[in-house]
Amino acid sequence: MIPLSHILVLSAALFFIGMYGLFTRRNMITMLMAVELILNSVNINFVAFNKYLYPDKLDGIFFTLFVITIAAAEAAVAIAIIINLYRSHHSIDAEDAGEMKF
Amino acid sequence: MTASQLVFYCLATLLLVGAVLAVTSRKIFRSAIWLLFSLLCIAGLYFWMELPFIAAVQIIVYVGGIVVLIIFSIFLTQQSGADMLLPVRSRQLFSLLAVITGFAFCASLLYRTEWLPAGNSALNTDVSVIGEQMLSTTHYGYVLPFEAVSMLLLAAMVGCIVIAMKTKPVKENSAST
Amino acid sequence: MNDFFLLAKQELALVLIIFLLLIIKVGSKEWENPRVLGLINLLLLLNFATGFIYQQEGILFNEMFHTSKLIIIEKNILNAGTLIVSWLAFDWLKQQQHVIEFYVLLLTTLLGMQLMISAGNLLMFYLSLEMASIPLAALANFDLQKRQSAEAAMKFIISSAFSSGLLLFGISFIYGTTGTLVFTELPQQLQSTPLQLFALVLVMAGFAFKISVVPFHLWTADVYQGSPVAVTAYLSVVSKGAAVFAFINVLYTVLQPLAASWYPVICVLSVATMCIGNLFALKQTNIKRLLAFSSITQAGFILVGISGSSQTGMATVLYFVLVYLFSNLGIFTVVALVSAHTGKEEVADYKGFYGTNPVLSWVMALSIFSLAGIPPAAGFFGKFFLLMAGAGKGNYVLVVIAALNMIVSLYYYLLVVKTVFIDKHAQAPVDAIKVKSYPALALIICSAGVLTLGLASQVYEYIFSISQGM
Amino acid sequence: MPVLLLPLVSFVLLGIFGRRYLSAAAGSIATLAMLLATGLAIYCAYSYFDGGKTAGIYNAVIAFRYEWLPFSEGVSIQMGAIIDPIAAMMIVVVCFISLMVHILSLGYMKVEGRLHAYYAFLSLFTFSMLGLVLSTNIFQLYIFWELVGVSSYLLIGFYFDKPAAVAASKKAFIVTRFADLGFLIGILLLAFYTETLDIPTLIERLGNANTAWSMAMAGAGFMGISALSWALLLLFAGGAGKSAIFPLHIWLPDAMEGPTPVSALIHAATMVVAGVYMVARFYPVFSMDAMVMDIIAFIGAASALIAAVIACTQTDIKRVLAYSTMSQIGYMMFALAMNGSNVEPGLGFTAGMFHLFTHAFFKSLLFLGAGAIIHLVHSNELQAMGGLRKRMPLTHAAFFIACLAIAGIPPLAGFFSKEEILTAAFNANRLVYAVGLLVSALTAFYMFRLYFSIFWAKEPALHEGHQEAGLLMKLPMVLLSIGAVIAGWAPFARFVTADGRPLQTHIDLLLAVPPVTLAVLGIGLAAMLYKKQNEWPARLSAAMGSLYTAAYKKFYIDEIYLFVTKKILFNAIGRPAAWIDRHVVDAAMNGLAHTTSAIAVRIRALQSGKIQNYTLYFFGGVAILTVLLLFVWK
Amino acid sequence: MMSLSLLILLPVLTALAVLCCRSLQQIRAVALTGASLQWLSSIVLLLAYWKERAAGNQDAMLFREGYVWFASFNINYHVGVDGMAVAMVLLTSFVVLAGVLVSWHTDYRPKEFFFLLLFLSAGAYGFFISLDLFMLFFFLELAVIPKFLLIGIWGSGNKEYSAMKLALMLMAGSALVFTGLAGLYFATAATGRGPHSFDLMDIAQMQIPLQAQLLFFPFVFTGFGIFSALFPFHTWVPDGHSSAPTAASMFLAGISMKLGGYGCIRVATYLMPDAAVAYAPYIIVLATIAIIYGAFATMMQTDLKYINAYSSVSHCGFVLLGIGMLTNTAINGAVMQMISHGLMTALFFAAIGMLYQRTHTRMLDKLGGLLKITPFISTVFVIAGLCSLGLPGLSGFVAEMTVFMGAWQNSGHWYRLATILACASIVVTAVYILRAVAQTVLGPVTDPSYTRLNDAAWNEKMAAVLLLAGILAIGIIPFWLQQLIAPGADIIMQQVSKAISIK
Repeated sequence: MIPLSHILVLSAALFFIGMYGLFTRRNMITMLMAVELILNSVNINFVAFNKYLYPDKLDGIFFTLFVITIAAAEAAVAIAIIINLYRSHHSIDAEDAGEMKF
Repeated sequence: MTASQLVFYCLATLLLVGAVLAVTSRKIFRSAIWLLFSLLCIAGLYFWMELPFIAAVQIIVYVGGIVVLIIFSIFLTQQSGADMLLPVRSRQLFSLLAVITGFAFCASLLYRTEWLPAGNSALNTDVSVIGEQMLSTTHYGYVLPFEAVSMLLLAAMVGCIVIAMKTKPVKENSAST
Repeated sequence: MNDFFLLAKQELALVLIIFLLLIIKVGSKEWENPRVLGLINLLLLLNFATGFIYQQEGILFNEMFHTSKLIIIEKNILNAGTLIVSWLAFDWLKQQQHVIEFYVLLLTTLLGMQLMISAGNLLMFYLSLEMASIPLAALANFDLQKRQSAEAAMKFIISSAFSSGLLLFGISFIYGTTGTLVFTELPQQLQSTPLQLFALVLVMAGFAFKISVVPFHLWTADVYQGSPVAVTAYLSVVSKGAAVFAFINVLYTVLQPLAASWYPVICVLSVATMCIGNLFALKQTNIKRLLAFSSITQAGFILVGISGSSQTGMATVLYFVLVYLFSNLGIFTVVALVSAHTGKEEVADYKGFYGTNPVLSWVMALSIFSLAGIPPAAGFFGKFFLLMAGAGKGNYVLVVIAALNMIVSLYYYLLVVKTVFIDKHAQAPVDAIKVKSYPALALIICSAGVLTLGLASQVYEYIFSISQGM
Repeated sequence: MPVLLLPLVSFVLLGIFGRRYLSAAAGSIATLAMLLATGLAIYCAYSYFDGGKTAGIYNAVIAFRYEWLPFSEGVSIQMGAIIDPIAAMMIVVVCFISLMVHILSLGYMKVEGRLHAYYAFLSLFTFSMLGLVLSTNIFQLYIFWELVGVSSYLLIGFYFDKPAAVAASKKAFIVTRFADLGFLIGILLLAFYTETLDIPTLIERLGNANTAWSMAMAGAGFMGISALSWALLLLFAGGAGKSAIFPLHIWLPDAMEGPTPVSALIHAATMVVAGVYMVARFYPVFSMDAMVMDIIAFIGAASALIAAVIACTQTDIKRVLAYSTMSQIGYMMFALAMNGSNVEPGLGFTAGMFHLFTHAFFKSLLFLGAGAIIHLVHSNELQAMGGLRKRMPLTHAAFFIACLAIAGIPPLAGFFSKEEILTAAFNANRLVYAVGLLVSALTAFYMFRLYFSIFWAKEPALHEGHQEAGLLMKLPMVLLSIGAVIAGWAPFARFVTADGRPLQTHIDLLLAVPPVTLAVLGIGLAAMLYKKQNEWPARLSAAMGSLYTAAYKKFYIDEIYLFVTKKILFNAIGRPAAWIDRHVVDAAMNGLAHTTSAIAVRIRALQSGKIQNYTLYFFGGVAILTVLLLFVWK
Repeated sequence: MMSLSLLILLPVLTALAVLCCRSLQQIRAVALTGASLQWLSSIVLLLAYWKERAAGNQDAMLFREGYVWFASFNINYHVGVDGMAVAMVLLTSFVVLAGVLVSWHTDYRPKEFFFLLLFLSAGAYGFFISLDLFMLFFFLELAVIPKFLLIGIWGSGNKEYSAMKLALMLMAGSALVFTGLAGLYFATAATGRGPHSFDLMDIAQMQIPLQAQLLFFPFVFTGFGIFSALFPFHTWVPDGHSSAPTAASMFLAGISMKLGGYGCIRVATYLMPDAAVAYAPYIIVLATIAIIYGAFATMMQTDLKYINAYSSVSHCGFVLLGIGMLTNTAINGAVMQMISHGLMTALFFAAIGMLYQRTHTRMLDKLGGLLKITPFISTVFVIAGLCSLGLPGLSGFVAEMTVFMGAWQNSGHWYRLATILACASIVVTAVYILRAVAQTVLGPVTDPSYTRLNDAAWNEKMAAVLLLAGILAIGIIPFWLQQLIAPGADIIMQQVSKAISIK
């Protein structure tokens, strides 16, 4: 059996990869993709905890289900916003959307 | 190394490779495909953990929904298959530093943590069980979050439509799909 | 289950309103904006009124939802805020195409906030938090033609997603180390292990994001500036207030075992927030952006109160949010009116404002004084009590820093007052604005609130009587 | 009591209603009030000297006393009136001279504007001077002391559109104020040790070296000088300021910018002797401290000499008189200090007071005369005068009498008092005596230099239209001339003595010879030099060289003062203080604001507008908090 | 029986009434009526106070009224007066009435002007009669912002800078006061009503732990000190005063600075006597510096308002010196100096304002010879100056002498030095006052256009006479004021002497 910590480290790795993507990708859609990676890593966590440590209840499983749903909603709204932004800015480069500052 | 372990490590490797490629590839389409690939790997992971329902949801929602959405939006916003712009150098540096130390810290923390003793009972993940609990108001019932999430989805949809609606002159729109 | 309808009355009312709005949207094409708005304001008033019936404690849905007098008051404050925002945005909304959608989104976030305050479970908490954020991003984008609005929405949704990612990461560790998501069970399982502390930081960061605490505040100014005034007002008052309520509830109950750990964090965050917020506010020229930083600073003060960890702490925080709501919305009413009538949002545009709009100027001044903590405005009492709550813990360094920050904040508040009352406009100042119906109501209510909430001690005393410490 | 009140009422009346309603009648009202006051004062003095004696001693009578401002247990300011021989003498002098000046002013000031203010100030001055004289309480003394100062200020600056007058009034006030500082601190010292401010009590407690208070005060010390000496020296400094004793005299010559009647009243006869009066008032205490007495004697003598020397060189008639006043006051001052072992104790005191009394008459007469002359020639300079004896015979006569009196020629008033002083000095301190003799000679010289320069020198020119002033100006001169002649015959020592017991005095002929001889010599010299216009004065002054220049320049004391005030106070302290306030203290406050503002600008980069930076900072915040929580605060 | 709340209510109601007025005449009438009523009621208060005292009422505070306000903090609405407070109330009413009279011809936004002025007076009254520290603080802060607006809107010169500086520095003062009060609050023992207390009379009965006193006294004292121009936090004074409109200057220097002094006595010294004893040397040093340095700085000023402002720094130094000296007489003197300086400086500012209004300059070198043209104003100016330099018969002398006498009762060498230096300042005062007087009202007329100027109008005369009456009432018959203040000072000194005897 794989120890729990390996799965957790895997998810942590995924989390930080997602974070790296979020920090560095200039294209907003790819930033969104990075966010999805982050959320997925958390899902892995929940599932793993539930499976390994607390199998008597389904808390983690349900949490995962709701996170997935919310991720979908979030992605939808984010994409709508990005599309709208593209209309006004003609670019989805995050560097270009920095009019408001200081 | 058992087969199960082998499968896990293979999946893990593929997942990480896919994820890294997804966040580093210069071509946006490839990036999306690598994301799809990693998400599938995660679904595989769920299968590996004997949670087929979650895996199914993962595939349906992510692969069938979100990634498709993303690809659509790429079509909408990307003129050509040109390379994406390189990240700002300094930020890339800092990010790398942050991410690596963060990961190292997190991993060491996780390794050092002593977890509570595992429960004995096996995880029951029948769809029926999940479904029943999802709509139950009694013990371990999740009807309230379920309703809440449905309101959220509704609002999100309304929001999406208002925002993404292309033309202004169309005054009334079937907002409540 | 019998009292389900009564305990969750505020949420149910909101859901009903949302559906009613959707039905109107689908069913009718002829409704004019003012008519719709009239109906909506009436409904919101009714919704607000529901908060005053059947103030009982109770638990629903297997501890996913719990309520008490305190929570009902908190929700009432949020409802009142939403109502006033709805009034003050009247002139702007009249010109909009998507009024009903606006309200659907707005009320969904309100519903999310109410569920968040009532949440008794981390899942429910997370869910309602998202519910309170995602539609807000859409709302931020509601000025569809404005570039800044889109940018604001983008910044908000990405920050929000990132923050919820971190929050979730934290929650997952809490779940992993405790095995439960239920608030009432969590305290027994929290033992300050390193992982739990890490999780604590992540969870607090999530809250801090919503309250816009430094260094998690960076989205605030941009989003406030880019969003429509109504949304900015809503963000700065209702959304922030809800997060504060949820935060203090969680800190004082669920995270109580970790108090020794979060107390210094709160102090550090508080100092950073006050100082940075003030420093940034000093140089702002856009009134909404200025108010954004001012609201950041106010969040710092709120943290001082939270650090009090006592019944006084909770009562003062609630009270302060209430006061802050009236004060801030007072300014926003004026800003919204000016913005809706002239589209001007720079501080410099307000030069000579007093000459043309004396009443609006006085309301604005009054609200600003309240924000700055100048008597007899209620803000004075709010600030005084907050800092007293902080001082009750014996941390006078924090109190001194807070007190000094009040001076800095006074500077930029007075700059606004100076612009309005003293400066002369080079060309033409803003024309006299005819204030009618709902915005007028908002002005009256806000001014009355600012003037009476402090002097009439009953409000605070009531809040104190239903608050509880750690 | 009414003596005090009448001038006060007059002041209030004129001060408030003067401008609108009473400007025409101002002079009459004030003079009438003064006339009544003088009558009352004489009556008061008469009845006091007539019936105030118990067991052969004139005891102080306290007419009334009110609590005015209590400070602490036992220490309080009381307002009251004390009558004892010196006070009785002084009220008569003050009232009489004041009346004379009032009368003179009726004529002299006829053409001036703002007469109501003038008379109001005169009344205020008289009131304050009387209050000063009658003080029962050392603080009351100080209060009226200050009031006298301010009325002097107001009167000197009466011609307020003349910059010189304004500057002079300012100078007078500030110099005396500076001296008053000493007075004040002296009072504080005395009050602290004796726990009283009441003058009789104070004298009772300190007039005897064996009381607990005396011993405490003599025991405590600072810089090797006992507290008592400090206190007395400081009091004396206050007196010196008001009485224009060297080196605090510099205001007096300038004060001559005021109207001449005012100079006669304040700067010749009354206010300037306040210092002498004050020392006399505390004579029992002063006499306890030999060192202080010596200092007073030497300073008094020095002042008398220096002033006399300067007076010989001045060309402004009023300034000569001013220096003469200063010289005479120095005389009085050192007289007070003459209580050596082989002299009857208190002779110096009596002599000093006597000289004060006589001096008041002839000096005010001189000023009145000078006033009449200036009124006629419209100039203060000796050059503009000369040969006036025919044009103003009465003035000429009066002036001559006064000069003789001041020169100490028997049998005029000055002779007797000066004689007494020199007798006391001869027995107490030969050095001072020598100075006294010298000054006596110099006095005779410069007074007659003045006299001859004014009334002789040139040939009388009758054709000019102006004639001597009217009756209102002549009357006081006549009255004062009579005073100057007969005042010396008053049996002064029977009434005014240090301890209230009559003192037997006699003119020691042997001792009277030298001063009179010297005076006559001085007169002769003056007559030789100045009776006719000739070369001698110029040659003489050339021969004296630098001494003459130094004396003419008043020994450069003004310049020293100017240096101290302008260079040190203004430039070395005031300017830096003002500069520091703006550029250091205030700049520090502003700097705080600027620093804040500068920081605000610096950290703007945080809010870069780039969403990815925001997330990075967000993560940084989490990292910092984690480090703090997990590692630092462990 | 006298209802003290009336003192707060009257100005507030008047201010609101002013807002409802329609015409300029109405505004003036209402403001004047209100200010006169305040004045009358303060006189009535004085009489009632005397009556009570004569009837043998020995309570520390008279006319007390108390209502629970914020029960959970044990904050009460609690007012009451002793002689000291009565004196301060009197001062306020005099200055406010004079201020209203002087501002009679304000025609730029008169409604707002009088509203703010009256509002300000409400703050001052409230501060002086509060017996609850929260209330006290409330009223202290209440009085800050109206000043900002008064200076900013109706001021002259670099008004915005000055207004901002004043507001911020005063706010800094009140921030410090707040910190001190909060600390004091938590150091108090439980009373019957709550775990801690804000009540002045209650706290006075308690023994605040020494540690707490030592920690919080500097906050409270410095905080109030800033209001009272404590060196080196006095820099708002010159700028603020010089830019303010006449009535605001009068109020600022006449009353506002007294809030600080009163607070230093009533709160800092009274409630934390041990710390007051411990910190007395520092206070004395700062006060002496303020006196001397202020006086010398004044000497170099060329703007009349700056002269008076800097001289206020110097004069308020006497107040702080009196407090630092901690003797009965000195405290008495400090309060008297507050009253005296309040009246005198208000008169001075009024006179300067009148001159400025006519000549449009306040620079010494541009003025001159005004005594001939505007005799009334010039005379008032001279009298104010003479009062400032401590002429007997006017109030300044009485107050300064009392301070000196009180200060001299401390016999240490350094105390002596401080006292002598303070005494020496009266010479410097004479220098700058006479300089100002000489250059302004005396001398030849510098500008021919001045000859057409009018003398004071009736309102200005009334204002001046009112203040003059106050100055003379103290200057000529000071014992009533001394007797009014002394019992209050005694009570404070009892606390202090307890502290000294414990040591």
